[in-house]
Amino acid sequence: MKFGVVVFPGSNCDIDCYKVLSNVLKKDVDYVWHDTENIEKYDVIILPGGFSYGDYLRCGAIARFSKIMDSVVKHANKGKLVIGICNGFQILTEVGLLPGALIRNNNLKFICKTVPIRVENNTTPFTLNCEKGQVINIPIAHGEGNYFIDEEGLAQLEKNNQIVFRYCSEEGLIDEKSNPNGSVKNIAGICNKAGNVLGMMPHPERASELLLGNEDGLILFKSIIDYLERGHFE
Amino acid sequence: MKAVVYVTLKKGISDPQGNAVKEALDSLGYREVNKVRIGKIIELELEDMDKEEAEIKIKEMCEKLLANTVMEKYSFEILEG
Amino acid sequence: MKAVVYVTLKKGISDPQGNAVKEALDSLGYREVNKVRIGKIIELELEDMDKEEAEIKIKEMCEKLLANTVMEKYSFEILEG
Amino acid sequence: MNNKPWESVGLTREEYDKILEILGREPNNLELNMYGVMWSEHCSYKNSRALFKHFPTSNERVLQGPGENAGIIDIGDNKAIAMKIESHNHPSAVEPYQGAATGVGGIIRDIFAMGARPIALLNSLRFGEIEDDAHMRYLFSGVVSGIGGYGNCIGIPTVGGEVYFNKCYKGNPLVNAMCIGVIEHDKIHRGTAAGVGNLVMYVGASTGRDGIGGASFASVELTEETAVKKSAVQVGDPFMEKLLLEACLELLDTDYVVGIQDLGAAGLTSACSEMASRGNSGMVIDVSLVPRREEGMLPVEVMISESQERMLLVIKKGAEEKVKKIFDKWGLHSAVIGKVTDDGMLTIMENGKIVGRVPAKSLADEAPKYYREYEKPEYIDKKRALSIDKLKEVNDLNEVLFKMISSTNLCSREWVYNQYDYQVRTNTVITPGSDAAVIRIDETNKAIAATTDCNSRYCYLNPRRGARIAVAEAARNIVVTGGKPLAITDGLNFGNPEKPDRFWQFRESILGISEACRKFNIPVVSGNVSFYNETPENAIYPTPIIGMIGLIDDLDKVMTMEFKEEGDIIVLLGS
Ligand SMILES: Nc1ncnc2c1ncn2[C@@H]1O[C@H](COP(=O)(O)OP(=O)(O)O)[C@@H](O)[C@H]1O
Repeated sequence: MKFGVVVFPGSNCDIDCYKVLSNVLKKDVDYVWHDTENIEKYDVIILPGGFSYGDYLRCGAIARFSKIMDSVVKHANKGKLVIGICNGFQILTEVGLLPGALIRNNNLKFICKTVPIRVENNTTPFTLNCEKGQVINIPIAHGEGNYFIDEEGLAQLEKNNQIVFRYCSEEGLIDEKSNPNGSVKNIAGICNKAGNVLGMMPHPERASELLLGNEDGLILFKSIIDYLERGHFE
Repeated sequence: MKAVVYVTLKKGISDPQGNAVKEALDSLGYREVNKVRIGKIIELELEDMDKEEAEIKIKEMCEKLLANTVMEKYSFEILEG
Repeated sequence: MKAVVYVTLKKGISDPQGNAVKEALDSLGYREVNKVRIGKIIELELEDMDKEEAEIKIKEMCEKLLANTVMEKYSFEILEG
Repeated sequence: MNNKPWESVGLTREEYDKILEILGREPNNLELNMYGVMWSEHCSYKNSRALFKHFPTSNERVLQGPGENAGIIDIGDNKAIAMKIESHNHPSAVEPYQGAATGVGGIIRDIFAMGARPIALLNSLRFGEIEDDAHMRYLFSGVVSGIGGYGNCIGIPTVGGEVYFNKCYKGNPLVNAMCIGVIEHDKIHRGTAAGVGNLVMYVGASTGRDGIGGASFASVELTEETAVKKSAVQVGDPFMEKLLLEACLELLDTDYVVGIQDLGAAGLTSACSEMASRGNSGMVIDVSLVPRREEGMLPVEVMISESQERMLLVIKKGAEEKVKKIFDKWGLHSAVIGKVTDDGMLTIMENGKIVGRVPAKSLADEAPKYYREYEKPEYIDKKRALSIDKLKEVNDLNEVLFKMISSTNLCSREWVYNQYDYQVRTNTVITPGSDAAVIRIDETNKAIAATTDCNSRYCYLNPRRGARIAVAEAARNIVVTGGKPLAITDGLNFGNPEKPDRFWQFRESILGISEACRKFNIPVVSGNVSFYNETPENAIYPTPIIGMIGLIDDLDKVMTMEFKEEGDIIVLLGS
């Protein structure tokens, strides 16, 4: 089982993902430079958070043209796993692996804080250890995490069970008050139709050590590991 | 030659930045402003080429990179000279 | 009535965003682009008023809020109707 | 040239005479401008240097004291911490977002120029009252987004700081940024030019006309007139800086580099002369080889431009291709622009023709040093005459409590620090909102506590005691996290030093810091002075900001402030 964390110019959370996988979970993980074309040896590709290419123009708009992205698209189309966190999510929407777009937070400010999110779909490889409806606390840190999709697109997402996480209250209520950034329907993370590509704004890698306050995020990484070890769902 | 590309949010997409500017104008006493929308203006300096060719190229650049047509629309002008 | 304000960086002020887009266009093969500068376009919807009055008001808004003239310059157009 | 050439570059007649003496001739325009920027208060510390001797600057842990890009202090395990604070007050007053952002950018470069990886940022901010002042709110929110904008993008957590509001900062907000980096003992680099024939290399962003005169802008009072001196305001490019940071650290892992320095205040003039001066060498550079972004720039413009995100390197002869390869990998421009000589001169050429030539040391080290007059201000005795007995007894303590906790100076700072990414790189053990931030040091079981503190009202009423209190407060904030205070970097923000009452405040504050530091055995390893923080109406309160770090030897010993369990005993310590 091998993880690849892609490093774009301007990636910041590459090292954070790497540390969780190698130091905390003792897994085999590499940094993969953005101009790499052959990524066949990886089971999971992680597009980490940060500000690829400065996030100039639009977040992820320039990174999606990196050499590696063609291979990431192929990797995804083969059914292998891709997870985009924060900036990685933005890149996945720009490259078209996930629908919708991420726009400026509705309060126009960068927001860094830990928020509760509710697991809406526990049948993806990324969430199979979660209960449906489970609330986990995961930090967000973004200026442009306001998920937008038109009504038709939203209907598709709902129909195909593609909404994986939504911002909620501590008790798990989905309401306006617990929506930190204005996302449509409190959406915090979605997957593609096939379920093998996940994009999420919250940072599970920041919630993976008790020393740093919280390890709710580990459940995602452990789900992936269990999924790969078994090769299928239970 | 020069070209100017205008990228603005599609109708119906909320524009928090525009709203914030409207509020600010309001509090400065400019009550006569009803709505504000904010977009981008991208000025390109290009090698001289045929105008039609330029149009094709710039349209391509917009579709590929300069605008995200999920939420933005674009238009452009080519200024010769 | 409507007005459109264009706010761009003054000459000589570096434009990291424009540079990044230029590099990106380059690597997409658009070598014919020599320079990119990015600014803002601000669309205002206003109560109808005298054009001259509108000009004075908009100029004021630009000076006070819409542009920081330390590093930006502005221009605007008033579109009647 | 006009008949008072010194005026155009902000020097005095006497200073000009000194230049004549050094050169034995009239300086040309380029040379005169180089002296003008290097001998400005901002670069030369001509009004403050004489007092620095009071600071304790060494102990068994200090690996680098004041005088370099940053101070360095040992934390064991072959690791050390680089730290420095820097002000960006005037630029932030005219363009809050970019002013603050470029301030953060500058201090980060100071840290990685030593070879250290920046691991945390802090900041200390002062504004006028914001309740009824839209402009002040604009400055405040612009500065906060600017600090966040730069730090978040470059991926260095902003873990702490302070914000206070007082009308004395109305015309003169303070924006001080502090950066902490971690470095291995054998990887420490310095800004020095040595080895005749070694090459001078320029890397990073290209040079433009922006930022010309920044150093002198920081060395005058802020008036309507200076506010429009727009060239001193620039747009920061955190993305470029991130690339520069990664590329420089990769390069500093090799043995190609002899010296490295960021291009900050006074740009190439300062970096070239300081590096040559520290290396007891000389340097010749050709301005036509410097990457530019504007056409028709004169040698003088290239030499004093303060364009952001640039570094100067001295590398071993023959290594240029290998060095270039590293920068190419990160998509950065690099160019050999000159070489090291042994003649002690800084020689500037344009297309191979000499256009300026002055002793490097005269620019970097031989600026005049002033012992300013000082005199206790009149207000002090008046203010101190206040008698506590005359104050009205309050009846409703609840009301007072609510009033206090809802005041801008005591309310929660969440609005500020939630805009800063304080967790990136997953080492922030104690996040903002506590007394001091705590950052884990990778590959060790240790952590660093960090804080900035200063109560300028105390300093206004009694600068010496106020400064001591600031040091003590910082030390307490470190101690309560489980840390042992290690070192400070001081950000000294004052009014016009040429006025004796202001200089008295400055001198007293330095003495106060020094006394407290000696008492606690905490050395001052770096710092910054910002004078002329005044408008025609008023000067700021003396504001000597103390940035302090402490060491926590064992991660298990980190302590947080909240009450833990019902039944725990509460003890009040101290008097
Ligand atoms: N108040 C101070 N206390 C101690 N050292 C100081 C103080 N002010 C400046 N220094 C030291 O003087 C040197 C020059 O500072 P400065 O000009 O701010 O650095 P830079 O070259 O990065 O702008 C630095 O080494 C700095 O640490």
